[in-house]
Amino acid sequence: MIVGLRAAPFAPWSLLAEAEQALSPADRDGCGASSVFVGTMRADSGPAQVLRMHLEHYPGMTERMLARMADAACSRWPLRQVVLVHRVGWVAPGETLVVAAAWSAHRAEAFAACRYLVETAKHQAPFWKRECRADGTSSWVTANTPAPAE
Amino acid sequence: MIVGLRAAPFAPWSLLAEAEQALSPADRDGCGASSVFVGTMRADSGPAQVLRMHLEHYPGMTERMLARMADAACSRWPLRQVVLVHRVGWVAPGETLVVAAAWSAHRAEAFAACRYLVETAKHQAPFWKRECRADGTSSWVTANTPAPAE
Amino acid sequence: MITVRFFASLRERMGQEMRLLPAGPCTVREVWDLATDQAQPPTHLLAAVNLEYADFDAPVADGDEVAFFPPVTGGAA
Amino acid sequence: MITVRFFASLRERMGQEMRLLPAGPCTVREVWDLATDQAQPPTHLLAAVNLEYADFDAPVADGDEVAFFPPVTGGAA
Repeated sequence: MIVGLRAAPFAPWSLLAEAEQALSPADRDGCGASSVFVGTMRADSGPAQVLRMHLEHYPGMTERMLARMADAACSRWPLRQVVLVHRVGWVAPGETLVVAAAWSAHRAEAFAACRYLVETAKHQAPFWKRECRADGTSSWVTANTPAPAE
Repeated sequence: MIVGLRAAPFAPWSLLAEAEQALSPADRDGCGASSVFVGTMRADSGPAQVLRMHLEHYPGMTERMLARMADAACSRWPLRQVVLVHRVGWVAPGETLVVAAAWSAHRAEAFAACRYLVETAKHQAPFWKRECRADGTSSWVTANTPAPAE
Repeated sequence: MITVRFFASLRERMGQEMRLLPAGPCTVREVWDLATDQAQPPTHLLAAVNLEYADFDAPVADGDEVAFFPPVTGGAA
Repeated sequence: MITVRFFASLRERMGQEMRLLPAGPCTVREVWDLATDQAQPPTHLLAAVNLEYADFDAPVADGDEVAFFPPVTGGAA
Protein backbone atom coordinates (compact mmCIF):
# COMPACT_ATOMS: atom_id res chain seq x y z
CA MET A 1 0.00 0.00 0.00
CA ILE A 2 1.34 3.42 -0.96
CA VAL A 3 -0.72 6.05 0.84
CA GLY A 4 0.13 9.58 1.86
CA LEU A 5 1.08 13.13 0.97
CA ARG A 6 3.71 14.53 -1.36
CA ALA A 7 5.04 18.06 -0.79
CA ALA A 8 6.95 18.16 -4.10
CA PRO A 9 6.13 17.27 -7.72
CA PHE A 10 6.15 13.53 -8.43
CA ALA A 11 5.83 11.28 -11.48
CA PRO A 12 2.53 9.39 -11.29
CA TRP A 13 3.36 6.65 -13.80
CA SER A 14 6.65 5.81 -12.09
CA LEU A 15 4.84 5.64 -8.76
CA LEU A 16 2.34 3.20 -10.28
CA ALA A 17 5.12 1.08 -11.77
CA GLU A 18 6.75 0.96 -8.31
CA ALA A 19 3.49 -0.03 -6.67
CA GLU A 20 3.11 -2.90 -9.11
CA GLN A 21 6.69 -4.03 -8.63
CA ALA A 22 6.14 -4.12 -4.88
CA LEU A 23 3.59 -6.92 -5.33
CA SER A 24 4.57 -10.32 -3.99
CA PRO A 25 4.82 -13.06 -6.65
CA ALA A 26 1.57 -14.58 -5.37
CA ASP A 27 -0.29 -11.29 -5.51
CA ARG A 28 1.14 -10.59 -8.93
CA ASP A 29 -0.09 -13.98 -10.19
CA GLY A 30 -3.56 -13.17 -8.92
CA CYS A 31 -3.79 -9.65 -10.31
CA GLY A 32 -5.74 -9.45 -13.52
CA ALA A 33 -6.81 -5.85 -13.36
CA SER A 34 -5.72 -2.44 -12.19
CA SER A 35 -7.78 0.70 -12.35
CA VAL A 36 -6.03 4.02 -11.97
CA PHE A 37 -6.99 7.66 -11.69
CA VAL A 38 -4.53 10.52 -12.05
CA GLY A 39 -5.72 14.03 -11.30
CA THR A 40 -3.69 16.92 -12.67
CA MET A 41 -3.75 20.64 -12.06
CA ARG A 42 -5.32 22.46 -15.00
CA ALA A 43 -4.29 25.94 -16.14
CA ASP A 44 -7.70 26.83 -17.54
CA SER A 45 -10.13 26.04 -14.73
CA GLY A 46 -11.41 29.57 -14.12
CA PRO A 47 -12.19 32.78 -15.98
CA ALA A 48 -8.49 33.70 -16.03
CA GLN A 49 -5.48 31.43 -16.41
CA VAL A 50 -4.38 29.83 -13.15
CA LEU A 51 -0.65 30.29 -12.59
CA ARG A 52 -0.32 28.26 -9.44
CA MET A 53 -2.34 26.85 -6.61
CA HIS A 54 -1.76 26.29 -2.92
CA LEU A 55 -3.06 23.04 -1.51
CA GLU A 56 -3.57 23.37 2.23
CA HIS A 57 -4.25 20.35 4.43
CA TYR A 58 -4.73 19.50 8.09
CA PRO A 59 -1.49 17.80 9.13
CA GLY A 60 -2.32 14.65 11.03
CA MET A 61 -5.98 14.47 10.13
CA THR A 62 -5.45 14.39 6.36
CA GLU A 63 -2.95 11.51 6.48
CA ARG A 64 -5.21 9.63 8.87
CA MET A 65 -8.21 10.05 6.58
CA LEU A 66 -6.31 8.85 3.51
CA ALA A 67 -5.06 5.78 5.35
CA ARG A 68 -8.56 5.02 6.56
CA MET A 69 -9.95 5.29 3.02
CA ALA A 70 -7.34 2.88 1.69
CA ASP A 71 -8.09 0.45 4.53
CA ALA A 72 -11.81 0.74 3.86
CA ALA A 73 -11.28 -0.06 0.17
CA CYS A 74 -9.26 -3.15 1.11
CA SER A 75 -12.02 -4.31 3.47
CA ARG A 76 -14.74 -3.81 0.90
CA TRP A 77 -13.03 -5.35 -2.15
CA PRO A 78 -10.42 -8.13 -2.50
CA LEU A 79 -7.52 -5.88 -3.48
CA ARG A 80 -3.87 -6.84 -3.91
CA GLN A 81 -2.47 -3.33 -3.95
CA VAL A 82 -3.69 0.23 -3.36
CA VAL A 83 -2.22 3.63 -4.12
CA LEU A 84 -3.67 6.85 -2.70
CA VAL A 85 -1.27 9.76 -2.89
CA HIS A 86 -2.22 13.44 -2.74
CA ARG A 87 -0.11 16.49 -3.38
CA VAL A 88 0.11 19.38 -0.88
CA GLY A 89 1.74 22.82 -0.97
CA TRP A 90 2.40 25.01 -4.01
CA VAL A 91 1.40 23.32 -7.26
CA ALA A 92 1.89 24.44 -10.87
CA PRO A 93 -0.34 23.54 -13.84
CA GLY A 94 0.46 20.14 -15.28
CA GLU A 95 1.59 18.76 -11.94
CA THR A 96 -0.13 15.74 -10.44
CA LEU A 97 -2.64 16.47 -7.67
CA VAL A 98 -3.78 12.96 -6.81
CA VAL A 99 -3.18 9.34 -7.79
CA ALA A 100 -5.65 6.62 -6.81
CA ALA A 101 -5.23 3.04 -7.94
CA ALA A 102 -6.46 -0.44 -7.09
CA TRP A 103 -5.19 -3.85 -8.20
CA SER A 104 -7.48 -6.87 -8.06
CA ALA A 105 -8.18 -10.22 -9.71
CA HIS A 106 -11.04 -8.83 -11.80
CA ARG A 107 -11.84 -5.49 -13.35
CA ALA A 108 -15.16 -4.95 -11.56
CA GLU A 109 -13.53 -4.72 -8.14
CA ALA A 110 -10.58 -2.69 -9.42
CA PHE A 111 -12.89 -0.13 -11.07
CA ALA A 112 -15.18 0.14 -8.06
CA ALA A 113 -12.33 0.52 -5.58
CA CYS A 114 -10.56 3.18 -7.66
CA ARG A 115 -13.77 5.20 -7.96
CA TYR A 116 -14.36 4.90 -4.25
CA LEU A 117 -10.85 6.14 -3.45
CA VAL A 118 -11.15 9.10 -5.83
CA GLU A 119 -14.54 10.23 -4.56
CA THR A 120 -13.92 9.74 -0.84
CA ALA A 121 -10.52 11.46 -1.03
CA LYS A 122 -12.14 14.38 -2.83
CA HIS A 123 -15.18 14.75 -0.61
CA GLN A 124 -13.89 13.74 2.82
CA ALA A 125 -10.15 14.35 3.09
CA PRO A 126 -9.27 17.80 4.50
CA PHE A 127 -7.68 19.64 1.56
CA TRP A 128 -8.35 23.22 0.47
CA LYS A 129 -7.28 24.85 -2.76
CA ARG A 130 -6.38 28.47 -3.27
CA GLU A 131 -5.84 29.55 -6.88
CA CYS A 132 -3.56 32.39 -8.02
CA ARG A 133 -4.49 33.72 -11.46
CA ALA A 134 -2.67 35.57 -14.23
CA ASP A 135 -4.86 38.62 -13.70
CA GLY A 136 -3.44 39.01 -10.19
CA THR A 137 -6.49 37.68 -8.38
CA SER A 138 -6.36 34.87 -5.91
CA SER A 139 -9.22 33.00 -4.30
CA TRP A 140 -10.22 29.89 -2.45
CA VAL A 141 -11.91 27.20 -4.47
CA THR A 142 -15.25 27.01 -2.73
CA ALA A 143 -17.02 24.05 -4.30
CA ASN A 144 -16.13 20.58 -5.40
CA THR A 145 -17.21 19.40 -8.82
CA PRO A 146 -20.02 16.93 -8.24
CA ALA A 147 -19.36 13.20 -8.31
CA PRO A 148 -19.87 11.72 -11.78
CA ALA A 149 -23.17 9.96 -12.37
CA GLU A 150 -22.81 6.18 -12.26
CA MET B 1 -3.84 8.64 -29.85
CA ILE B 2 -1.96 5.39 -29.23
CA VAL B 3 -4.07 2.52 -30.54
CA GLY B 4 -3.08 -0.90 -31.78
CA LEU B 5 -1.59 -4.33 -31.16
CA ARG B 6 1.65 -5.40 -29.48
CA ALA B 7 3.20 -8.76 -30.38
CA ALA B 8 5.80 -8.62 -27.58
CA PRO B 9 5.73 -7.76 -23.86
CA PHE B 10 5.47 -4.05 -23.14
CA ALA B 11 5.60 -1.80 -20.08
CA PRO B 12 2.15 -0.29 -19.50
CA TRP B 13 3.21 2.55 -17.20
CA SER B 14 5.92 3.73 -19.58
CA LEU B 15 3.42 3.67 -22.42
CA LEU B 16 1.07 5.83 -20.35
CA ALA B 17 3.86 8.27 -19.50
CA GLU B 18 4.65 8.53 -23.23
CA ALA B 19 1.02 9.12 -24.09
CA GLU B 20 0.89 11.95 -21.58
CA GLN B 21 4.12 13.47 -22.83
CA ALA B 22 2.74 13.46 -26.37
CA LEU B 23 0.05 15.96 -25.32
CA SER B 24 0.34 19.45 -26.79
CA PRO B 25 0.87 22.24 -24.23
CA ALA B 26 -2.75 23.37 -24.75
CA ASP B 27 -4.14 19.87 -24.24
CA ARG B 28 -1.93 19.40 -21.23
CA ASP B 29 -3.20 22.65 -19.70
CA GLY B 30 -6.76 21.43 -20.17
CA CYS B 31 -6.29 17.93 -18.81
CA GLY B 32 -7.44 17.56 -15.23
CA ALA B 33 -8.13 13.85 -15.20
CA SER B 34 -6.95 10.59 -16.63
CA SER B 35 -8.58 7.24 -16.05
CA VAL B 36 -6.59 4.12 -16.84
CA PHE B 37 -7.18 0.39 -16.94
CA VAL B 38 -4.39 -2.17 -17.18
CA GLY B 39 -5.33 -5.81 -17.68
CA THR B 40 -2.73 -8.42 -16.84
CA MET B 41 -2.52 -12.15 -17.47
CA ARG B 42 -3.19 -14.10 -14.29
CA ALA B 43 -1.57 -17.42 -13.46
CA ASP B 44 -4.48 -18.64 -11.34
CA SER B 45 -7.53 -18.17 -13.52
CA GLY B 46 -8.50 -21.84 -13.86
CA PRO B 47 -8.48 -25.07 -11.87
CA ALA B 48 -4.78 -25.58 -12.72
CA GLN B 49 -2.02 -23.00 -12.98
CA VAL B 50 -1.87 -21.35 -16.39
CA LEU B 51 1.68 -21.40 -17.78
CA ARG B 52 1.05 -19.39 -20.88
CA MET B 53 -1.68 -18.24 -23.17
CA HIS B 54 -2.01 -17.67 -26.88
CA LEU B 55 -3.95 -14.59 -27.92
CA GLU B 56 -5.24 -15.03 -31.45
CA HIS B 57 -6.71 -12.13 -33.41
CA TYR B 58 -8.09 -11.40 -36.87
CA PRO B 59 -5.38 -9.36 -38.60
CA GLY B 60 -6.93 -6.34 -40.22
CA MET B 61 -10.30 -6.54 -38.52
CA THR B 62 -8.96 -6.37 -34.97
CA GLU B 63 -6.86 -3.23 -35.61
CA ARG B 64 -9.79 -1.63 -37.42
CA MET B 65 -12.16 -2.34 -34.51
CA LEU B 66 -9.76 -0.91 -31.93
CA ALA B 67 -9.30 2.26 -33.98
CA ARG B 68 -13.04 2.62 -34.35
CA MET B 69 -13.58 2.24 -30.60
CA ALA B 70 -11.01 4.95 -29.87
CA ASP B 71 -12.64 7.24 -32.43
CA ALA B 72 -16.07 6.56 -30.96
CA ALA B 73 -14.82 7.45 -27.48
CA CYS B 74 -13.42 10.74 -28.80
CA SER B 75 -16.74 11.55 -30.48
CA ARG B 76 -18.73 10.79 -27.39
CA TRP B 77 -16.59 12.54 -24.77
CA PRO B 78 -14.30 15.61 -24.95
CA LEU B 79 -11.02 13.69 -24.66
CA ARG B 80 -7.51 15.06 -25.04
CA GLN B 81 -5.75 11.72 -25.36
CA VAL B 82 -6.65 8.05 -25.72
CA VAL B 83 -4.68 4.83 -25.35
CA LEU B 84 -6.06 1.46 -26.44
CA VAL B 85 -3.36 -1.17 -26.83
CA HIS B 86 -3.92 -4.93 -26.80
CA ARG B 87 -1.38 -7.74 -26.70
CA VAL B 88 -1.42 -10.63 -29.21
CA GLY B 89 0.55 -13.88 -29.55
CA TRP B 90 2.10 -15.93 -26.73
CA VAL B 91 1.69 -14.32 -23.33
CA ALA B 92 3.09 -15.32 -19.93
CA PRO B 93 1.51 -14.65 -16.53
CA GLY B 94 2.22 -11.14 -15.27
CA GLU B 95 2.43 -9.69 -18.77
CA THR B 96 0.08 -6.91 -19.79
CA LEU B 97 -2.88 -7.92 -21.95
CA VAL B 98 -4.57 -4.59 -22.49
CA VAL B 99 -4.17 -0.91 -21.63
CA ALA B 100 -7.08 1.51 -22.00
CA ALA B 101 -6.82 5.14 -20.94
CA ALA B 102 -8.58 8.45 -21.46
CA TRP B 103 -7.48 11.99 -20.62
CA SER B 104 -10.06 14.74 -20.21
CA ALA B 105 -10.74 18.02 -18.42
CA HIS B 106 -12.91 16.35 -15.76
CA ARG B 107 -12.96 12.98 -14.10
CA ALA B 108 -16.52 12.03 -15.10
CA GLU B 109 -15.67 11.93 -18.81
CA ALA B 110 -12.31 10.25 -18.25
CA PHE B 111 -13.90 7.49 -16.16
CA ALA B 112 -16.76 6.92 -18.59
CA ALA B 113 -14.51 6.83 -21.64
CA CYS B 114 -12.05 4.41 -20.04
CA ARG B 115 -14.86 2.05 -19.06
CA TYR B 116 -16.30 2.24 -22.55
CA LEU B 117 -12.93 1.38 -24.11
CA VAL B 118 -12.36 -1.56 -21.76
CA GLU B 119 -15.80 -3.08 -22.26
CA THR B 120 -16.09 -2.58 -26.02
CA ALA B 121 -12.56 -3.91 -26.61
CA LYS B 122 -13.41 -6.96 -24.53
CA HIS B 123 -16.81 -7.69 -26.02
CA GLN B 124 -16.43 -6.60 -29.64
CA ALA B 125 -12.80 -6.80 -30.73
CA PRO B 126 -11.87 -10.16 -32.33
CA PHE B 127 -9.48 -11.77 -29.85
CA TRP B 128 -9.50 -15.37 -28.66
CA LYS B 129 -7.55 -16.83 -25.77
CA ARG B 130 -6.16 -20.35 -25.54
CA GLU B 131 -4.73 -21.31 -22.15
CA CYS B 132 -1.94 -23.86 -21.60
CA ARG B 133 -1.92 -25.24 -18.06
CA ALA B 134 0.65 -26.83 -15.79
CA ASP B 135 -1.27 -30.13 -15.84
CA GLY B 136 -0.63 -30.41 -19.58
CA THR B 137 -4.12 -29.45 -20.63
CA SER B 138 -4.87 -26.66 -23.06
CA SER B 139 -8.19 -25.14 -23.95
CA TRP B 140 -9.91 -22.15 -25.49
CA VAL B 141 -11.39 -19.66 -23.10
CA THR B 142 -15.05 -19.86 -24.05
CA ALA B 143 -16.72 -17.09 -22.12
CA ASN B 144 -16.01 -13.54 -21.20
CA THR B 145 -16.41 -12.45 -17.62
CA PRO B 146 -19.55 -10.29 -17.46
CA ALA B 147 -19.31 -6.53 -17.51
CA PRO B 148 -19.18 -5.05 -14.00
CA ALA B 149 -22.41 -3.67 -12.62
CA GLU B 150 -22.54 0.11 -12.80
CA MET C 1 -13.89 -15.79 -55.82
CA ILE C 2 -14.92 -15.57 -52.17
CA THR C 3 -12.38 -16.06 -49.38
CA VAL C 4 -13.69 -17.87 -46.31
CA ARG C 5 -11.73 -17.82 -43.04
CA PHE C 6 -12.19 -19.62 -39.74
CA PHE C 7 -10.68 -18.49 -36.43
CA ALA C 8 -9.80 -19.93 -33.04
CA SER C 9 -11.78 -22.95 -31.82
CA LEU C 10 -13.89 -22.88 -34.95
CA ARG C 11 -10.81 -23.28 -37.12
CA GLU C 12 -9.89 -26.39 -35.15
CA ARG C 13 -13.41 -27.76 -35.16
CA MET C 14 -13.84 -27.28 -38.90
CA GLY C 15 -10.36 -28.56 -39.64
CA GLN C 16 -9.70 -25.67 -41.99
CA GLU C 17 -8.30 -22.16 -41.76
CA MET C 18 -9.10 -20.69 -45.14
CA ARG C 19 -10.97 -21.77 -48.22
CA LEU C 20 -11.78 -20.24 -51.58
CA LEU C 21 -15.28 -20.53 -53.04
CA PRO C 22 -16.38 -19.72 -56.56
CA ALA C 23 -18.02 -16.30 -56.84
CA GLY C 24 -21.74 -15.78 -57.12
CA PRO C 25 -24.19 -13.53 -55.30
CA CYS C 26 -25.23 -15.16 -52.05
CA THR C 27 -25.62 -14.61 -48.31
CA VAL C 28 -23.33 -15.28 -45.35
CA ARG C 29 -25.53 -18.26 -44.49
CA GLU C 30 -25.05 -19.75 -47.94
CA VAL C 31 -21.29 -19.23 -47.71
CA TRP C 32 -21.32 -21.13 -44.40
CA ASP C 33 -23.27 -24.01 -45.90
CA LEU C 34 -21.01 -24.21 -48.93
CA ALA C 35 -17.75 -23.92 -47.00
CA THR C 36 -18.69 -26.43 -44.31
CA ASP C 37 -20.75 -28.94 -46.29
CA GLN C 38 -23.84 -27.69 -44.47
CA ALA C 39 -22.48 -28.28 -40.98
CA GLN C 40 -24.78 -27.26 -38.12
CA PRO C 41 -23.62 -23.74 -37.13
CA PRO C 42 -22.50 -23.67 -33.49
CA THR C 43 -24.45 -21.48 -31.11
CA HIS C 44 -23.13 -17.94 -30.81
CA LEU C 45 -21.34 -18.22 -34.15
CA LEU C 46 -20.14 -14.81 -35.35
CA ALA C 47 -19.50 -13.71 -38.92
CA ALA C 48 -17.75 -10.82 -40.63
CA VAL C 49 -17.74 -9.66 -44.24
CA ASN C 50 -14.74 -7.64 -45.33
CA LEU C 51 -13.59 -7.11 -41.73
CA GLU C 52 -16.99 -5.91 -40.49
CA TYR C 53 -19.42 -7.88 -38.34
CA ALA C 54 -22.28 -9.14 -40.50
CA ASP C 55 -25.62 -10.91 -40.10
CA PHE C 56 -26.20 -14.32 -41.62
CA ASP C 57 -28.59 -12.72 -44.09
CA ALA C 58 -25.99 -10.17 -45.24
CA PRO C 59 -25.13 -10.31 -48.95
CA VAL C 60 -21.74 -11.54 -50.14
CA ALA C 61 -20.27 -10.56 -53.52
CA ASP C 62 -17.36 -11.60 -55.67
CA GLY C 63 -14.04 -10.67 -54.05
CA ASP C 64 -15.45 -10.53 -50.51
CA GLU C 65 -13.77 -12.07 -47.50
CA VAL C 66 -16.15 -13.88 -45.16
CA ALA C 67 -14.94 -14.90 -41.70
CA PHE C 68 -16.54 -17.15 -39.10
CA PHE C 69 -15.49 -17.24 -35.48
CA PRO C 70 -16.63 -18.03 -31.93
CA PRO C 71 -17.48 -15.38 -29.31
CA VAL C 72 -14.54 -13.12 -28.60
CA THR C 73 -12.60 -13.44 -25.34
CA GLY C 74 -10.05 -10.63 -25.33
CA GLY C 75 -9.32 -8.03 -22.70
CA ALA C 76 -8.68 -8.64 -19.04
CA ALA C 77 -10.42 -10.61 -16.32
CA MET D 1 -6.55 23.36 27.91
CA ILE D 2 -8.36 23.02 24.60
CA THR D 3 -6.57 23.78 21.33
CA VAL D 4 -8.73 25.41 18.66
CA ARG D 5 -7.57 25.53 15.01
CA PHE D 6 -8.94 27.24 11.94
CA PHE D 7 -8.11 26.27 8.35
CA ALA D 8 -8.17 27.76 4.87
CA SER D 9 -10.69 30.53 4.14
CA LEU D 10 -12.03 30.27 7.69
CA ARG D 11 -8.58 31.00 9.11
CA GLU D 12 -8.47 34.17 7.02
CA ARG D 13 -12.03 35.16 7.83
CA MET D 14 -11.55 34.67 11.58
CA GLY D 15 -8.13 36.29 11.52
CA GLN D 16 -6.66 33.54 13.65
CA GLU D 17 -5.00 30.20 13.07
CA MET D 18 -4.86 28.68 16.51
CA ARG D 19 -6.09 29.57 19.95
CA LEU D 20 -5.96 28.01 23.38
CA LEU D 21 -9.03 27.93 25.60
CA PRO D 22 -9.23 27.03 29.27
CA ALA D 23 -10.39 23.47 29.82
CA GLY D 24 -13.85 22.52 30.94
CA PRO D 25 -16.40 20.02 29.70
CA CYS D 26 -18.32 21.51 26.79
CA THR D 27 -19.46 20.89 23.21
CA VAL D 28 -17.99 21.78 19.83
CA ARG D 29 -20.64 24.51 19.53
CA GLU D 30 -19.56 26.06 22.82
CA VAL D 31 -15.91 25.94 21.72
CA TRP D 32 -16.87 27.81 18.54
CA ASP D 33 -18.74 30.46 20.49
CA LEU D 34 -15.90 30.93 22.94
CA ALA D 35 -13.16 30.98 20.31
CA THR D 36 -14.95 33.36 17.94
CA ASP D 37 -16.76 35.63 20.37
CA GLN D 38 -20.02 34.05 19.26
CA ALA D 39 -19.55 34.74 15.56
CA GLN D 40 -22.31 33.46 13.29
CA PRO D 41 -21.02 30.06 12.00
CA PRO D 42 -20.75 30.08 8.20
CA THR D 43 -22.97 27.67 6.28
CA HIS D 44 -21.36 24.29 5.65
CA LEU D 45 -18.90 24.80 8.49
CA LEU D 46 -17.12 21.57 9.36
CA ALA D 47 -15.57 20.57 12.66
CA ALA D 48 -13.18 17.92 13.90
CA VAL D 49 -12.25 16.79 17.40
CA ASN D 50 -8.86 15.13 17.79
CA LEU D 51 -8.49 14.70 14.00
CA GLU D 52 -11.94 13.12 13.52
CA TYR D 53 -14.99 14.79 12.00
CA ALA D 54 -17.41 15.74 14.77
CA ASP D 55 -20.93 17.15 15.15
CA PHE D 56 -21.52 20.48 16.83
CA ASP D 57 -23.10 18.64 19.73
CA ALA D 58 -20.06 16.41 20.25
CA PRO D 59 -18.40 16.67 23.66
CA VAL D 60 -14.98 18.25 24.07
CA ALA D 61 -12.69 17.49 27.01
CA ASP D 62 -9.51 18.87 28.49
CA GLY D 63 -6.55 18.30 26.14
CA ASP D 64 -8.68 17.96 23.02
CA GLU D 65 -7.90 19.65 19.73
CA VAL D 66 -10.93 21.17 18.02
CA ALA D 67 -10.65 22.28 14.39
CA PHE D 68 -13.03 24.32 12.25
CA PHE D 69 -12.83 24.49 8.47
CA PRO D 70 -14.83 25.10 5.28
CA PRO D 71 -15.95 22.35 2.89
CA VAL D 72 -13.00 20.39 1.48
CA THR D 73 -11.91 20.89 -2.12
CA GLY D 74 -9.12 18.40 -2.74
CA GLY D 75 -8.72 15.89 -5.50
CA ALA D 76 -8.97 16.51 -9.20
CA ALA D 77 -11.48 18.23 -11.42
